Amino acid sequence: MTADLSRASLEQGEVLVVERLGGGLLEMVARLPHLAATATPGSFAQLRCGTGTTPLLRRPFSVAWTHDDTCGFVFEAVGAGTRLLSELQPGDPLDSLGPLGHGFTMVNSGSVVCVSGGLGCAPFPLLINELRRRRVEDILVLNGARTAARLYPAERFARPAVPVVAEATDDGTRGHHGSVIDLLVQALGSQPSALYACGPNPMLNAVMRTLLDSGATLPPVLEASLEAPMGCGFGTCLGCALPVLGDGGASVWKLCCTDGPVMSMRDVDWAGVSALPGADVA
Amino acid sequence: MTADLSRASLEQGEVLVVERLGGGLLEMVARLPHLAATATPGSFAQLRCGTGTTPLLRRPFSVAWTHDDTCGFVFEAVGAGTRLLSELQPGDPLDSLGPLGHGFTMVNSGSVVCVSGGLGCAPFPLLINELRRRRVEDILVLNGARTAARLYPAERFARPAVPVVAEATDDGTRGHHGSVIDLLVQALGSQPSALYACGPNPMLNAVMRTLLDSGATLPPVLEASLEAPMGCGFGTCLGCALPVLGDGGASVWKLCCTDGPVMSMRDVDWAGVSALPGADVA
Amino acid sequence: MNERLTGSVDLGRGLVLPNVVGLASGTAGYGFELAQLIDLDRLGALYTKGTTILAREGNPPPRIAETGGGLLNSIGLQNPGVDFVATDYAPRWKDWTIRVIVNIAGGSAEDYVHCVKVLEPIAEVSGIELNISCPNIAHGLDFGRDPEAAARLVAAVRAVTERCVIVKLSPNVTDIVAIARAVEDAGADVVSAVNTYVGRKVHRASGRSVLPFGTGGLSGPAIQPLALAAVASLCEALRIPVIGVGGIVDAASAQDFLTVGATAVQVGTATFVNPETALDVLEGLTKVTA
Amino acid sequence: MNERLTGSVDLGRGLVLPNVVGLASGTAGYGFELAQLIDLDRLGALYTKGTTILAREGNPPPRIAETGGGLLNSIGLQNPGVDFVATDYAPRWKDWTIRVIVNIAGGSAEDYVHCVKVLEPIAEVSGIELNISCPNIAHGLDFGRDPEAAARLVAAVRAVTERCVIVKLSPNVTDIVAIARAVEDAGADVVSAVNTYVGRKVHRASGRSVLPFGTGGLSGPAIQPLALAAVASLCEALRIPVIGVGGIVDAASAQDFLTVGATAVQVGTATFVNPETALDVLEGLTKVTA
Ligand SMILES: Cc1cc2nc3c(=O)[nH]c(=O)nc-3n(C[C@H](O)[C@H](O)[C@H](O)COP(=O)(O)OP(=O)(O)OC[C@H]3O[C@@H](n4cnc5c(N)ncnc54)[C@H](O)[C@@H]3O)c2cc1C
Ligand SMILES: Cc1cc2nc3c(=O)[nH]c(=O)nc-3n(C[C@H](O)[C@H](O)[C@H](O)COP(=O)(O)OP(=O)(O)OC[C@H]3O[C@@H](n4cnc5c(N)ncnc54)[C@H](O)[C@@H]3O)c2cc1C
Ligand SMILES: Cc1cc2nc3c(=O)[nH]c(=O)nc-3n(C[C@H](O)[C@H](O)[C@H](O)COP(=O)(O)O)c2cc1C
Ligand SMILES: Cc1cc2nc3c(=O)[nH]c(=O)nc-3n(C[C@H](O)[C@H](O)[C@H](O)COP(=O)(O)O)c2cc1C
Ligand code: FES
Ligand code: FES
Repeated sequence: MTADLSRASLEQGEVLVVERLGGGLLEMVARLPHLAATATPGSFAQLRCGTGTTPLLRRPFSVAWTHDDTCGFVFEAVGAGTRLLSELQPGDPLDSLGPLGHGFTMVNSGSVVCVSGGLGCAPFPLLINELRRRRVEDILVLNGARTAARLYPAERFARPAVPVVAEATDDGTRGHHGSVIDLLVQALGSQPSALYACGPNPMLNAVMRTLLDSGATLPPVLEASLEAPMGCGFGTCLGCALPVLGDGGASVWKLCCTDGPVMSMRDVDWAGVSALPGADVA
Repeated sequence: MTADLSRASLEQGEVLVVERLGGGLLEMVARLPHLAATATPGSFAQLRCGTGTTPLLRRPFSVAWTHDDTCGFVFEAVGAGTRLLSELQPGDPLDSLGPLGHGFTMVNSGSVVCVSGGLGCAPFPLLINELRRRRVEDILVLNGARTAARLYPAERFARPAVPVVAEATDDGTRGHHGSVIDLLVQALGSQPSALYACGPNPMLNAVMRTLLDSGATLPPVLEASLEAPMGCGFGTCLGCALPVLGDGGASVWKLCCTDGPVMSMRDVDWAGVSALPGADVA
Repeated sequence: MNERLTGSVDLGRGLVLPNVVGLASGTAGYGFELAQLIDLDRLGALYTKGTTILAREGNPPPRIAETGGGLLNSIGLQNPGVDFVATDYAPRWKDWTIRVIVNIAGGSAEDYVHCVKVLEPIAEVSGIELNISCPNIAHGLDFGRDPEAAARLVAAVRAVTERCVIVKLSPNVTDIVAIARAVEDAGADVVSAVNTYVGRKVHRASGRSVLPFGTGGLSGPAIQPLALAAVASLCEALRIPVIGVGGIVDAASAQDFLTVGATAVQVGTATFVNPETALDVLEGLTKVTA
Repeated sequence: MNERLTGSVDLGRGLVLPNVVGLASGTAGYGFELAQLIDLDRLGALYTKGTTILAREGNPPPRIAETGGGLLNSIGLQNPGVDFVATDYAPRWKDWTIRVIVNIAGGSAEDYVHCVKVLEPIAEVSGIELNISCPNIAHGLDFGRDPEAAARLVAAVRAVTERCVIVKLSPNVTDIVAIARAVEDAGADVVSAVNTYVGRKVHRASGRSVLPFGTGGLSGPAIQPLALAAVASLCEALRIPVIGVGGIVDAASAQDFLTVGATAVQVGTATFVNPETALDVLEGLTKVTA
């Protein structure tokens, strides 16, 4: 089945702001009218990093939020490509291909839990904004990070009204001393109609295990945004395969860029995903 | 015979100014104390262009002049490396290896003619300054370029006192309408003790032919600064070979970076040099 | 305007490409994604993803890794199988003017012959490209590394098709000209070169290889000078046309292949970076030669 | 601190390198230029410029051309000849602690044998590296592409020297392991890989090749993933030590070779960009493993 790329388009945008949030987190605002007009929750853009041939490939980034003709991206400089992005100045051009990817399934009622680990915060502002538009008000964000400085600021998860954000830090410098996972079980009490998760693979894996172990009935919508190195971002190179459960539980491959990045956590082969090597940043 | 590299050193300098002279010519001033203290007329530095692996190699540039702990370079953006240099901002680091190369032979009396074509102007300010220090005052600069905007400004060939500069432009927009070569024969009348030339190979070739055809006795010191693509700049890669006349007139190779870049015009195999492909700028 | 560069190209047996610029196998799928992003019909040819007798799931992830100016891949020929291509994909190419050339891979001559037979009656298929050089499946390189085996394969395929047969050569050999001469004598109409170079990347955090089977195929600008050397040697030695592929990122790097004698070019990895690269190459060549 | 990475390395037959980092042949001359720029004695080994039975003027210019992340060279083995090296250069190595290994090239087995004999009595020579893979002289690749020829060459050299014999392999072959096994069986003590890859650059202004004989040897970061694949396959297949070379620019890219099993490394082209690269690599490896 061919992916629907009808909204995707190349776009030469302009960097407006690159804000340092602390802890290495950056929030970049760029004028990208097409992307801003067409991105949906969970969409990503393939951003060109630099103009040379090293790094060669574009890099995928979630559309964190849109406002008029601008888009926000939240990232950190982990390797060559993100380092180049972090050095961009206002007025610099930004080459985007997007929106791409299969996004989050929307709900129109009930309570929603968003589980964010580290830079997994990125897709949530756009998601929460859309949920609010659909009159879903009972939204709880569980936001975890290594340390306080790396917690995406609560007030940025949704504007103007800040949602309820429960924070956790590995080093206890803010909120719960430990992992977001610890906050999860309690959150399930509200019998959420949807749980959305984004973060490092080990965290996503832990979320799924915790849900199953808790014995609680799984939320009808249970989705995670996953990552894979991407060659093209539009379903052509077949390079971004991720293991999902096929018929009879055998592991088959689905494409992160078009079948995902958002996938039903029920379908993902978590053992397979956990076995993948972490991104080897250079 | 091993080249003397005792003065050459790696140095992390700092860009102070990148001045646009017009016509695409740029003059860059950088704080490079070691290079400033040790460069001699005809010396060059291997400058790193950018920090990545494309362009991979350093690029050679004549030390145009030195002042206290700063050095001047005159260049234009012709390809990937020089483009990166042209984008440098004051305060940016500049990675230099130098001084390198065999420079001009000095004279202490008589009159001197300097023949400059286009960016061939680069080595002359340092040369003229040294000649002046040696009380050589009768210095004539023949400066040619495609068009007026590309003529290196006369007052920059020597400070404070401007030398006599006769200008020629291919399009006649300033000075003699034609080539510097046309001005050469007349200049030879002064029986110069030295003639120094720097510019594109075809021009250098024409200078030599004109001298020979003129029947005038050749100046005792008759030298040109030549160019070749350089791998290392310090005599190790053997990549910068240039054809010179060996015993019996057969063509042998000498290294531009250590036997040159300044060579006696009597020794160069001008037919061989003229046959070389021009730099293929990308 | 120089017809050679931007006019149509006759590769023989009725295969005439509208222009010299094509999309390399495995970097354009079967065309359906790119058709949504660019105007495919302005290009000369689309070489499909390597297609096999049976559907293949492909290799486990990670399947790609980036290197300086290059891309390592170990896709493992994920494809829906030749029957599905013939029945479900081909009809969707019906109204396309871009020539669709199906790239075929297999483990035995019988596999290739079967695939070619299946495609023979399909009008939407304009030609066949035999991938005898895929480094990412077991035995994937045997045909590409042995002149006799390559010749036998081509002869077998030649016997069952009237279509233009392009043989995609591997650069991972001592003497690519020897392989090419063998397939030329066996009846190949065209050769395309090069496929990817065997490369490896170490996952520095773990010390293991990034790719599941250790090595993968290197493509992208890093290999352009190597591909250019291979293509130049083929153009000197062969009578049949040579299609140049490897590291093309713009009109100038494509022009290099035409300069050394290639009849047409394919743009691969660069399409991932910018889906419009092949169109830019075509436009650039038109300018260059205007 | 991990001795394997930064301690001394015993390559056999009395050749013990102070550490794993060496300067690759042809990128350090005979050491006399670099000795003025860096502290050579902190490094493990210097592999000299390829040395031949008679002095060679080398190829006509242009001899080098840059490519994306790479350098093409066609130096043509310019060198003063083995006798001059023995009489004039070797004495100047007397007080060096860096091991000087003379890289030898030739057109016939006799050439190599003669050179090795000339060097045998010279105390300052620590070992021999046989370059059977120079792409820039006529027949330069024959030995490197044919297992039998390579084995005969190594056996002939083995018969006349007690020194550690390192065989420098060409990557421009179908099966580098087959060549390596042949030289291992013929008595090679060590193999080093890789030499440069055959590449070409077009001079776009003229449409001719930049380099005088069309092609040259590609080196630099562009080839690192290819060299790494070759070295990994050698480390898996051989009993003798493998020295990794190709595209090393820093400690991490050097570590990759050690990770796949190389016993030591050589830094080549990167020394041109920064003469201190090999020292930085050594320091980096020390840190990595501290
Ligand atoms: C759908 C999607 C959305 C993403 N959204 C965001 C976001 O909003 N904010 C953010 O900070 N990061 C996000 N990432 C991760 C981001 O793409 C990587 O951090 C980035 O590619 C690293 O590039 P680099 O050159 O800096 O690192 P390098 O390690 O130098 O890149 C080397 C190679 O590894 C690949 N790679 C490295 N890390 C990752 C990774 N985690 N996921 C996929 N490929 C990787 C790169 O594509 C490249 O090919 C997203 C990833 C995906 C797949
Ligand atoms: C001793 C010496 C002194 C020089 N002094 C000056 C100077 O003061 N001002 C100035 O503007 N230029 C000078 N040049 C020329 C300058 O080095 C080239 O313009 C520069 O290398 C071009 O690099 P690029 O990346 O911009 O061009 P590219 O063409 O992209 O470089 C591609 C390759 O060609 C080589 N190359 C290209 N043009 C030349 C050239 N003319 N000479 C040698 N190699 C070349 C480069 O080194 C590189 O390897 C000098 C050259 C030499 C040898
Ligand atoms: C992700 C990917 C998949 C590929 N799949 C195939 C394939 O199925 N069949 C084939 O003949 N070549 C395949 N190739 C090789 C390309 O067609 C091309 O020969 C090679 O990538 C060199 O060109 P480039 O540098 O422009 O990418 C693939 C290349 C890439 C990058
Ligand atoms: C300019 C130059 C000259 C070389 N000369 C030789 C040589 O004489 N003998 C040899 O065995 N290898 C020679 N090589 C190959 C290098 O030793 C090394 O194998 C190759 O460059 C790959 O390493 P690198 O990428 O680190 O440069 C030469 C390489 C370069 C760039
Ligand atoms: S990134 Fe190319 S198919 Fe997903
Ligand atoms: S540039 Fe390397 S020897 Fe001259």
